[in-house]
Amino acid sequence: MEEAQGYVLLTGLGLPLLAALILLLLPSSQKMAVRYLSAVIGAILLGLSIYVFLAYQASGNVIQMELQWPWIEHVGFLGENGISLHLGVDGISALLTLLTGIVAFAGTLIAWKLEYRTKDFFILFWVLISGVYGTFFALDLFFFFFFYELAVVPLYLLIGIWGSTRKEYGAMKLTLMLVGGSVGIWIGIFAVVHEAGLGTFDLPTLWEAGRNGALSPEFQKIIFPFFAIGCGVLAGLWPLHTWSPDGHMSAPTSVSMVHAGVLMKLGAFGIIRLGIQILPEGAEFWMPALVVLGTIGALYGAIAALTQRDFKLISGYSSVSHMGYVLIGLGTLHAVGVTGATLQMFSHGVMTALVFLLIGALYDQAHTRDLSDYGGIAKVMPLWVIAYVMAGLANVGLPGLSGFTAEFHIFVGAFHTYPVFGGLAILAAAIAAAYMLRMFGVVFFGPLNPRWSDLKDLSPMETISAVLLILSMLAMGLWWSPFTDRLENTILNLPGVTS
Amino acid sequence: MAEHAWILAAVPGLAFIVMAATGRRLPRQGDWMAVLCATAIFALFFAVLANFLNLGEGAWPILNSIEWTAIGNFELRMGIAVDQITIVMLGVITTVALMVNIFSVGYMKGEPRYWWYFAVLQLFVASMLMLVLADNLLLLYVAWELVGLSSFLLIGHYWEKRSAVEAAKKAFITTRVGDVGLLIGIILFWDATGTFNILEIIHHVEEGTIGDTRLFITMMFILLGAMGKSAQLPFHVWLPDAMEGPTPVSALIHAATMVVAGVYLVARMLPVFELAGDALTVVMVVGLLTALFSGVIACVQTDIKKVLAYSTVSQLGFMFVALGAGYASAGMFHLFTHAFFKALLFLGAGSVIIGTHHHQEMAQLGGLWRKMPITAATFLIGSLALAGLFPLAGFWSKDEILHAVEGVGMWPFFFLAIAAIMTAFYSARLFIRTFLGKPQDPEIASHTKETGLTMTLPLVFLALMSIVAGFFIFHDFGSALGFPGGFGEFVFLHHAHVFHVDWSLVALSTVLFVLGTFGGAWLYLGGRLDRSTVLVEWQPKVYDLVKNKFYFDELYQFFIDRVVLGFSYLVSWFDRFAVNDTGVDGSATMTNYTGFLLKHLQSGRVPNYAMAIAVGVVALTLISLAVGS
Amino acid sequence: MTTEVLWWMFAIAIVAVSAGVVFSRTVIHSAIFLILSLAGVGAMYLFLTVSFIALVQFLIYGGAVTVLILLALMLTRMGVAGKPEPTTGVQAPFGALVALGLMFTLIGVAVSTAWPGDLGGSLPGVTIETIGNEMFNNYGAPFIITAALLLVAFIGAIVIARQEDGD
Amino acid sequence: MVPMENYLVLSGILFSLGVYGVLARRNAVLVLMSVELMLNAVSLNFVAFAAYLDPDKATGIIFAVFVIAVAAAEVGLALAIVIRLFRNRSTANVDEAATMRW
Repeated sequence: MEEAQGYVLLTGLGLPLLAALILLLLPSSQKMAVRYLSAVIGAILLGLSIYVFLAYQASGNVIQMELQWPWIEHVGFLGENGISLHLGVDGISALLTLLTGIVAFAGTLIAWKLEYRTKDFFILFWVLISGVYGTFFALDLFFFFFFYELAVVPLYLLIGIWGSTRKEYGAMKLTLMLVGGSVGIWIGIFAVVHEAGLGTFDLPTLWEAGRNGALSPEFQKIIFPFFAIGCGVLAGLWPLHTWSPDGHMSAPTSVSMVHAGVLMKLGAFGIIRLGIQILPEGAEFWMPALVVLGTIGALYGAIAALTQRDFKLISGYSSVSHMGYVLIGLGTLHAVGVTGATLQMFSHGVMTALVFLLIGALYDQAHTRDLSDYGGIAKVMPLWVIAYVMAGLANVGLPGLSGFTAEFHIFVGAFHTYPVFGGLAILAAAIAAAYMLRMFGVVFFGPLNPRWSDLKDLSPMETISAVLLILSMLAMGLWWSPFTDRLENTILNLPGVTS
Repeated sequence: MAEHAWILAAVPGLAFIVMAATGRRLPRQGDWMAVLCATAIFALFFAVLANFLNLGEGAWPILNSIEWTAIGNFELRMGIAVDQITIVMLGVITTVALMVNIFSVGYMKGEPRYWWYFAVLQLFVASMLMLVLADNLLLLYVAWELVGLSSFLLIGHYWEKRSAVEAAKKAFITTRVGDVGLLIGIILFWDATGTFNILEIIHHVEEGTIGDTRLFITMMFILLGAMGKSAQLPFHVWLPDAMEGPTPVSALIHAATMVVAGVYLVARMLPVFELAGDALTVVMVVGLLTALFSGVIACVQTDIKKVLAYSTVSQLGFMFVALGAGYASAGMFHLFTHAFFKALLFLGAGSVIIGTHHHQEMAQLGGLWRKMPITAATFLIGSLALAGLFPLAGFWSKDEILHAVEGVGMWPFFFLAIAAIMTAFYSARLFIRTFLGKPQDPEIASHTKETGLTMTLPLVFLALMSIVAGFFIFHDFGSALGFPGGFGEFVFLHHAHVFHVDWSLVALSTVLFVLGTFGGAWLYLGGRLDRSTVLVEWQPKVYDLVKNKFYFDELYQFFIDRVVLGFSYLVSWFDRFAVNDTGVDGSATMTNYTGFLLKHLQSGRVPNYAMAIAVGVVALTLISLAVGS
Repeated sequence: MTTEVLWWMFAIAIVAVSAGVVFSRTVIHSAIFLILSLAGVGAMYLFLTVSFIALVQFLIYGGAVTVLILLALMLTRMGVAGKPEPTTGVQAPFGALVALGLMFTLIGVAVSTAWPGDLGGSLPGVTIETIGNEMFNNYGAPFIITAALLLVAFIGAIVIARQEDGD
Repeated sequence: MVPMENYLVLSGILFSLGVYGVLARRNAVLVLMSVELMLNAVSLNFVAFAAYLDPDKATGIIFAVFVIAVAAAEVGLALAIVIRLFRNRSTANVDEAATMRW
């Protein structure tokens, strides 16, 4: 059974690659075939992700569905046991796998109406998705990094070719900053493998090394920033967040969705996988700094969003703010706080994906993202407005939607360890209400600007995606114990996490 | 039944889902479903009440909870607790909700999004019931936010109107500031006691688990939440603006139920407030200031609904004062009676608005009693109850509060008496200018006619309640209905007390009532404004100050525009220019420029490269020699 | 004794003609000096009693390579003297400096290193036969690779130097 | 007998002369000839080391053979390039062929 489940994971990262390969062979004029194939793959991956999430036993081992194939052994500096394709999920990655499935499927449907170089788009898209799955599944440092990069690099082309506003700038900045972060991670990886002296890249082995003192505290303190900053760039760590507003502004809709929805989580996930799990002592030493930066990010993003005039900039800054919460939650090193951070990753993922979906749907028709151009569009786009209000309320942290569940746990954790920062973080949530409602008021309500009287509401594809995302938000908001149950064991077993 | 009181909240919750999903396509857009649902919970309430009373005092509070989640030792249980306070709240909510639902059928006829209005109304009722049933602070907070959301949606029901959108936004954000405090308070409690359960928290506090300073700070945060929701100074600004919503909504949410959630919360946590140093004094001061300030403002408002709104704020202040004096029963009793007569007044105002085809400025009305006799009569009962005429509902509850404050000291009593006079004054003014005298605008008067049965029936019922609700204070009245006795013997903090009429207080109250009412009558009776005009011209600056609501709105506007948004612009600027253009783009530019400089080394001439190699070889050789030796 | 004198004469001659290669103003002269220099080094191999290498040196270097160079000179018409342009580039003085530095370094290292024992300076045991054995037994792979390299180089040379239609 | 250092010094001088030629001369063919000088110096070194330090083995000799072979290949290719250069740009001066730059 365990073995068979391991193959499920392998399928998860292999199927998108296979899809890319098949697409490569299709003639690019066959746009409908490309779309249907992609939709089918997306649906299969969604099913697979749901399976992984549901099949993860809350009461079982921390790591489940393991699969290990040796790859490079006894090779010089790579060491005795070297690199192996070691896959498996713990509670955190099971939840994020579910997120990936949902967002990727929604993104596929959204890209349905893409006309320009459809085939190329989907090839890159699937490569990216494969990278995401791979990162979540990998239990080997080398493959972790490999898939991490595989997820980051296609972004450059996806934004550069299919983007809009200042796309070259956005794509270049984003890629350079992320790759810059990767350099830090890479250095850290080699330092850890060398220092541990076990001749292996296997993550569980290295986690053990981090716990039992094979990696000295001094070493951990030095190396932790490499991981934290390297992954932090992708997670929108202040002040390395500026790729986020610009990147989101220029990215095409479905890329924005996947990027803000899933990719930013890779960063936070990396901090857990590499930072907290390999270097518990370093994590403990540096966590106050992470909390401070997270709090600054949360407040800073919220305050900056107050006066933005562009939809996507608001969402970009609000992402900075919300990822700030994730960092605060991780920084507490308290079981509830870390749980909250993980829930927030999921919550922010579906919520932002929904927001970008909706912005895209509007922008495709109206070709402006300036708030003040709009007014009263609830009249012509009721579904759109309802969906946006749901997303916005989740953003604000309204109970009943996922945002509250996540933020509440983070606040509880933060108050336990850093009360002042907890208070500031809650303040940021109040500011979120201000910028969200301001946008609602200006754009959705008030008298209808006659210029927009012929806007069309969501298309069927968009509606399906939106409903899927809203259901996810509601599920976590209303009944969150399926989520927390799966996380509990994993998080209590993280080194350094108190409860 | 009482342990399954959650059904009360579940029924309207379900109704909301059904109506939101299918409402538009239902016959009559589903208003019958709303009324049916309201009737059902009204009936269910009595089942709960009967069961509750049957079980007897020993079984109270009735608890029922399930495990929600657990992370390590962080356990979360969700459940309900039904005790006396809850029963009072349930009674108020279900009764007023039924009346408002019926009234709305008439009031909202032909309005846009009719079905949506009723759907959200059910959502509100569901979350309000959940709020009072919650046995833990977390569930309470969830419901607290949901009632805020419903309030937001209903205030902004006419979202085509810019002012409605602004009002909705203001209400949500202002209360949200308070909610932040509440959430902080809740989490601080968890941190100190490891539980969200209200009873357990009270237990912990009584055992002294939490240090004094810490407890005081926590309670201040909790109070912040209560002040936001109950529109206490300085958070009161959102409530008058909330009158942009449909009038039945104002009656239900912004007079009878949601705004008293703060009072409910303080009453619920009163044992903790008592132990938290000077927390109760703070509650009382807040209540007094609110009662006075908003009472004064209510005296000069000219919009019917605005007068009622400020009156509501003022009355909420009264309740806070009672709680601040430590009398849960007085506060809750005023909440109870106020809910009926204020709902009556708001619905009466709604009836006026419909009858006059959307006019609500007192300057345009007058002499309506001829055209709308039922509305006028019920409105009169409501006004008198509010003003405190013996023996209407408002009289008894206000008396209780005065009685409670008596023990605290001279000054609070004095200020409260002034507030009571003002209450009588603006009630008289409101009624006289709206219903008596000559019609100010014949055009409007000619169109005015009495409203239909769906609207007058709730008025009559509520008028009845406004008369009898006060009698619940009597021991015999209560026990006749099956309660252990009067209100004071049912809802109390430490000791039940049997109510005895204090005739000297009755006399004083009556004096206050007469002073206020006659002041109002003297100024306005007979449709004359010359006396009040003289008064205005005598002190124009004071009048301006009051008329402009002590410039609270302007102050906040200034703060938001200049400080908050200014700061936001600063941060955005910093983000663009300092972080992005200087930090990120700057490093890119530096790299670029360095490359620009270094590219000249790349001459393209082979000898130069050869030279570099040769120099390198020589240098490396020399270095290795130097190092080696 | 005689050998030593002879050796010194050759050494001085080699240095002189090599200097001629790099310093002479006419390319043809340089080429001729190069032939002499190569031949001198071949003689040095004879001093070291490795006649095989000396032979190879005479044949391949002195013969084939120099012929190739002369051929190239003729093809590029650089043998035709008379153009009054500078024969050294702008960096010649620095080049001289670096070369001088390199020379002193190399000589210094050669002189100052304590070489392990002097075994006579001849290779009596190494005959053409042993070279052949070594070459095909122990150095088979490099030999084959070198062969391939030569082949590729010649084909490449042909491709590069070929007169194309467009030219 | 001549001591080994003599050979080493001689090859050092030859090598340095070659370096000077490569660095200073403009004519491509001359640069090539200088390279030949350097290669020669190197193989002389190999053979000298072989003769003085390990006379029983042919390793040094083999190296010299390879050096000569590679030199032959190199000359062939380089001259082809020179011819090509001359044909395209009517010059064989290395410092005038400077298009491979920014």
